[in-house]
Amino acid sequence: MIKQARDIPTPVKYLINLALFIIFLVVVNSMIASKTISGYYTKVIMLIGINIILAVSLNLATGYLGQLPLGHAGFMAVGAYSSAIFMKAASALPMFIALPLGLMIGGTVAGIFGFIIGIPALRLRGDYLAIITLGFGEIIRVILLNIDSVLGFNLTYGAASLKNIPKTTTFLGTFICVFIVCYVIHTMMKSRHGRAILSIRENEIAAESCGIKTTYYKTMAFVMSAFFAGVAGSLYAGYLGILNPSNFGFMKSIEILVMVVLGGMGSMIGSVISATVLTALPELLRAFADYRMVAYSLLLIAVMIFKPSGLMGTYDFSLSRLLGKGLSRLPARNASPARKGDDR
Amino acid sequence: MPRRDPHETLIPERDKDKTPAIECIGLGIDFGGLTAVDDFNFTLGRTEIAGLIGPNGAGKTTVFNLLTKVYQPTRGRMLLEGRDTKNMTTAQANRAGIARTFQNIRLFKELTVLDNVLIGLHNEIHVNLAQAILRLPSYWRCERVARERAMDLLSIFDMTGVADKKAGSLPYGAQRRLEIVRALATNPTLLLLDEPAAGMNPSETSELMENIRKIRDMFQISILLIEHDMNLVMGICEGIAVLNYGRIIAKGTPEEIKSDPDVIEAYLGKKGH
Amino acid sequence: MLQVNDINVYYGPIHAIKGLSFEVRPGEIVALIGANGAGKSTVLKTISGLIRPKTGSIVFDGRDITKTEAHKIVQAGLAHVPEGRRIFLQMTVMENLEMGAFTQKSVSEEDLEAVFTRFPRLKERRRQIAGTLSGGEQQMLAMGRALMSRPKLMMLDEPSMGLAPLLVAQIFEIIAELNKSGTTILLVEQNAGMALEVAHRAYVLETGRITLSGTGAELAESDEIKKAYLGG
Amino acid sequence: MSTVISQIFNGLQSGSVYALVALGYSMVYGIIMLLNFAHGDIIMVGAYVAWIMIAKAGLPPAVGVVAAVVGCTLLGITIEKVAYAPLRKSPRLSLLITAIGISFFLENLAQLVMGAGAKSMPEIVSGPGLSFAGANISFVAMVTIVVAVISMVLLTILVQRTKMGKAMRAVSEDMDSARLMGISVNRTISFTFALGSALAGIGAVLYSCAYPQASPTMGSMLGLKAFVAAVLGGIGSIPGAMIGGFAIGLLEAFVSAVGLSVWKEGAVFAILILVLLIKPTGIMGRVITEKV
Amino acid sequence: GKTEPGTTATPSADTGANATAPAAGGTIKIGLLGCYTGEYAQYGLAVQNGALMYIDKVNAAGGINGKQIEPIIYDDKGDPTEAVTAFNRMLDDGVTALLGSVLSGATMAVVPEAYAANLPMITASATAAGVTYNEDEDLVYTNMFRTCFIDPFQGEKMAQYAKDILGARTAAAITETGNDYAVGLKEAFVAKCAELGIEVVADEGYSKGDKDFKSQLTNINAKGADVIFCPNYYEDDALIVTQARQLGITATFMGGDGWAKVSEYAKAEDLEGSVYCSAYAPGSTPEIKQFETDYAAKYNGEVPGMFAALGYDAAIVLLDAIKAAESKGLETGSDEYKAAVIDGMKNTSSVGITSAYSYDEFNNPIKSAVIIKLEGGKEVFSQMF
Ligand SMILES: Nc1ncnc2c1ncn2[C@@H]1O[C@H](COP(=O)(O)OP(=O)(O)OP(=O)(O)O)[C@@H](O)[C@H]1O
Ligand SMILES: Nc1ncnc2c1ncn2[C@@H]1O[C@H](COP(=O)(O)OP(=O)(O)OP(=O)(O)O)[C@@H](O)[C@H]1O
Ligand SMILES: [Mg+2]
Ligand SMILES: [Mg+2]
Repeated sequence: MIKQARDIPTPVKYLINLALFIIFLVVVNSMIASKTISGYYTKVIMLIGINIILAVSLNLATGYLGQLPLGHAGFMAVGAYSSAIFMKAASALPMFIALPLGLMIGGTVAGIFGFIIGIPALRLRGDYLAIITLGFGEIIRVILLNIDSVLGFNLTYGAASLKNIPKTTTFLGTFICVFIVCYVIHTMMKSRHGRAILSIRENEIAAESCGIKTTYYKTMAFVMSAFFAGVAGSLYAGYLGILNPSNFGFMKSIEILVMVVLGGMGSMIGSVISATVLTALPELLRAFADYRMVAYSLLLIAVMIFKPSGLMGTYDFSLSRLLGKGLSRLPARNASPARKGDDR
Repeated sequence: MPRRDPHETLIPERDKDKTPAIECIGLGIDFGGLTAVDDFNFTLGRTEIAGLIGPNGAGKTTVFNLLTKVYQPTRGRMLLEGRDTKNMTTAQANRAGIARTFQNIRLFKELTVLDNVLIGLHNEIHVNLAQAILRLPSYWRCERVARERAMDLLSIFDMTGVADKKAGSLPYGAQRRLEIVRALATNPTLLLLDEPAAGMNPSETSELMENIRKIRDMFQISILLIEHDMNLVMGICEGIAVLNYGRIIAKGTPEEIKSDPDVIEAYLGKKGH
Repeated sequence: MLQVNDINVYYGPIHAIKGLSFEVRPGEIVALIGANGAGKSTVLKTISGLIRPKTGSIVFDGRDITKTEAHKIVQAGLAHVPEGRRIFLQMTVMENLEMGAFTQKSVSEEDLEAVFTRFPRLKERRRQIAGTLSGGEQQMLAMGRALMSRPKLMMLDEPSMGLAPLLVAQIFEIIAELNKSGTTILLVEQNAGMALEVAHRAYVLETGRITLSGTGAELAESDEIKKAYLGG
Repeated sequence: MSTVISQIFNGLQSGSVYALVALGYSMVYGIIMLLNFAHGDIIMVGAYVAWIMIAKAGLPPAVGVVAAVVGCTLLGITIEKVAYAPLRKSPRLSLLITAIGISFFLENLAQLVMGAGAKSMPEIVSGPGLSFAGANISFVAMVTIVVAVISMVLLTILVQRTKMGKAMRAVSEDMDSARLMGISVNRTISFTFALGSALAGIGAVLYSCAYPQASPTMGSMLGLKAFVAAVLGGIGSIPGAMIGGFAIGLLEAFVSAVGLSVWKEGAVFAILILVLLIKPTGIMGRVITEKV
Repeated sequence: GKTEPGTTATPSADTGANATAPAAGGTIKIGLLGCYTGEYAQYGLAVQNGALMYIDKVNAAGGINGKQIEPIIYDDKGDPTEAVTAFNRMLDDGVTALLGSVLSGATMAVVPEAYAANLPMITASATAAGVTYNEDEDLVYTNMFRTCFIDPFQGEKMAQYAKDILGARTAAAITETGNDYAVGLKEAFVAKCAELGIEVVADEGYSKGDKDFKSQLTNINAKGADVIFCPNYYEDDALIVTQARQLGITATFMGGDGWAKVSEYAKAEDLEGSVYCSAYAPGSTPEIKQFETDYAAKYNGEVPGMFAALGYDAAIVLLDAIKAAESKGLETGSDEYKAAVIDGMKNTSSVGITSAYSYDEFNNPIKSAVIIKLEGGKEVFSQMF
């Protein structure tokens, strides 16, 4: 009972997390405004944010659901293009309406594609699912490349790139999205819906036998994963201002997958950390000049050999849990530490 | 002792006036050329503990797979509490009241023991996605109730102490017990146990027997089990069906089965038990 | 024939086998019994080279095999029928048996016939994919496969698990028969009653240590054993 | 008519290279369930080895060919020993990422050492073309098809008739069980990599004959196509890889032939998807029955 | 906008050509951005080599206004995303001007940001029309210049050439569909053909990494075109020509400036008679000969191609403009200084090795195309066109 009193009550934990996050936003944002953080670092930080969303969203399908989609870049592309086309057309709308709307459109269109692709793809297993999603990803790219010349649209501009997209993505916008995406996935995973998704990864037949509608949950996780990839794509479009289908090829999907696996399958914090590291790494390696990409690939191999389960394994980290542990240790040593998973 | 007709229905007196938990009529399935189960007629009382025995490869597990809709039958019908189960999926069959364990354990190995049970409780927790994400009070309430219920269920087998352990790290026997708890969590009316005592030593087995009875009494459900351990089968089953080459060759009480010459010939062996 | 000297085995931090020593003499049936998780399977895996002991030594047929690779141990005449059967699920029954004869120059018809006479079910199902066999059929296949390598010493990990009573009796008969025809046998069993009946000698394993040993008959009479393993 | 025949041979020629490469993919996948992303890059290395021997050192083409095959074989074994063997007990995806890492590494290293531009490959074989029903079939095309088919037949015999072939199947299903059968798992895996890489070496040579250039990224697209071919045929199956390779080659030829070359990639993938939806394990893939 | 020389002139006195006092006035940082690794690295590195060669030459001669030119080199792998971060890093490093990027996509990603900072920028190889002109907003990026042709210019030129010189009636095209450069040239070519009355009988595509073009060529062969326009990069083009000849196609091949160096990749007899337009005719003038000798000496015997030459020219145009700004006595790196550099480029009278430069209203160079013909395995200057 004494232990009970020392535990941080759940709402307080949520408030602590929220407060920490807001402090982070405000501090970094003012540092950017005052140029304490230079334009270069700001760009890198924003890219990190976008990659976090991509990695975390793929982790939902790969780490939690246990599938291996290799077409994540396709969803990102669909989201990026649809939101970019909207943003270019919606220049009359005020920013506080256009921006969220653009993100929603990017996410929704990607989600719809996720649904269309997920229904057939999820009937397959393992590496066959991988290849079929890879195929869909490539088809999306080919369509984006050729649709204008065939139908006479002026939508994607094919190989000539979709240019002059309003550069609406800011640090604040990106990281609010990062927060929302992480929050939604985290809370979902800690509910019966998340457990259903995990059970499918662990053993599909057993999950069915427990009365879980596996097809529904597989599709749901897949669509959600696509939706968030679409949001990341939208942010990317507003970040770069120019889109070309060739930037959303198979290698981009692989890049995202590397982030997820390197971070540790099924570990959200792992995905966050490895998205950060892998985005920053090529920048840090600039000193190596010509040897940059060789060094990058060697590091990747080394990490996998020495830490095969990824940087974080399946460990999920919680600030408030850490705080709680710290607190409970302070006064009375005999109080047993809070049980794992108590923070839900 | 006079022999019964293998197609006769045989349910305990107390269940006679209730709808049977399950009723199979001429159920059968083929795999390619192989007829794994044929002409399977079987009725199970609402609170009966029954046994399904037979030589290896007789089709016992296949019957379970038919009942849980893992396989769709080639022939025949199956009524679950009077409802036809045609076109149901495994998940629907579960929600309609059938839960099972597996001959080769299928736990969610990387998840905790508690999570395994909570997944079993999936359809007992009524929280939609929005409530869960927004962490509305209903979410907290349902989660708490579910956790309490999960712990209650675990306590049947004295497993509350390992609730936080990874399911895959448990000893074999404990994994078998956890599968039963998980199946119970889905709130079934019919529980199917596929060789629950496999890999247990005799003293563990007798403890299991106690628990199976306890479960039936507590939840007032029917239990159908496959087992090769005759001490267990003869000890707790009220009715027994014997399967050989996919067909029921005998039905009856343990006493009747023990002395059935066909069963001795095909299954028990001369020494008997 | 087999000597295990003071071995210690770890799974990461878990100390599974603690200073274990025992021996199997030529022509014997030796049983290893013990509760769930006592470490019986671990002992067998260590002997057949699938896992390595941290310390201690294992001598088979006069040769130190502590550091020998698993496949060489098999070639030296030691067969291991692992827990959970571990047959090749995607191969047919026949192909599984052929794999069993991998150490032989060729698949001998005699050996095959011998296996089929012992397990007629396998002959019936020789073209079936092993993964679709019933549990008991798979167990038969696992034993049959091990026999194909003509082992001097055969280690069986819970061969009766999941088998029909008639077959359990049969399996133990086969074990006795195999032994008579010259194969030494190390047997791990939950079914302690049957195991002690066929075994010349037996060891009782508890949490990685041997707590009792003696002839099969002696142990079957022991009160401790009766209480803990024979259910009465 | 002559156009149709030309297109068939076009398809067969590129298809036979795909098939050779797909075989390597399939064999490695078959044994350790790894999508060996570095496989295409092994071909790239093979092409550079041939180039160095023939163009740089001025050795006769035959020496270059042998060197390429030997080089690829050694490289394949080395990669397995250094990068994949330590991960034998790790999750499959970690292995996949390592393979991707190796692929990046080889490409970037090649670029660093050999320069980013393509190297022009001197002629390795030459001979008279064939005119067949009005269609021109080049000598190189004929050599490619014939060599590929012979290699595949030899491989099939090797895998089906020898003990090593059996060992490969056993290892692919269950390594520990294979050990208990007396099979050396390490040797079997090395052998598989050696074989797959040797095929890659032959592929490299044929590829360099047909498309006489070597560049650091030449393996990635070829690898991806071959991988698709392997999956289409049913990954893990040797005849599947051949069928898949030829199917992709012919498909590409026909899609182009009907004037849809711009959509070629999309069309190939669309057909792949269709096939997988109808037969989820590929054309020759065996349905993996999971007994409940 | 134009900037008057600042009234607050820099204290630096040596506005003249005080060439023998290096480092006296510090350095002038110039960013070099491009794909120096990755699959397009050969183009990036060629541009870099060419540019560095001129920069070194200027530095060796004492720099500009006593200040050494300090190249800040960052790789973008040809990826627009990396180009933007690398560019911002250059801004942090304090570059005065930017020479880059190499590929159109990466360059177009950077230009709007450079424009916002009014940073002088010149590319040697980004040929897309959109590099200097934002058509959505009808805005010319006034800070952005280039030494290469734009895509439409080349496509149109070659169509005209096919009509006037080759007398072609029918044409076919084969292009890498994902490549903005190839597609840009092809589209201009096709449009111009329609205008000139040349029938385009086949318009084939292939994807990046493809090495087998026989199916497409079989199609073209069946349709029978007089000329085949093949505006890709030289490695692919060489394979296309080789395979076409294997199939018995005799049509004349035509290409864009991506063909430079094609002779190293295909047999002489296969290439014989093919033509392409270029900004660079190897060995055609004494200056170019000198350049080739110097280049070979500096980069262990390598033969420079068009990319290196245009990189060299871009450095000339940029450094000339910087010289002009320096001569106005402005503070190096200041906003006025940058404006002056831009101004210098806009009104340039620089003479590069490939051409003399002046710019039109879209900041595209006004220079005529060189037609190169392949004869006996050599790339021979044929005519200006
Ligand atoms: N998916 C399948 N495909 C082909 N044959 C199958 C399949 N599933 C089961 N069988 C066959 O059907 C028969 C019955 O198998 P089942 O698993 O039901 O036996 P069982 O009675 O449970 O035996 P055991 O007691 O050994 O577990 C067996 O001969 C088995 O080989
Ligand atoms: N791969 C493993 N990793 C970690 N621990 C393991 C592993 N395998 C076994 N153990 C542990 O080692 C101990 C001995 O296991 P072992 O399988 O040898 O027992 P056993 O006597 O064969 O039991 P059973 O009767 O259940 O087969 C157990 O505590 C088990 O949890
Ligand atoms: Mg069974
Ligand atoms: Mg065991």
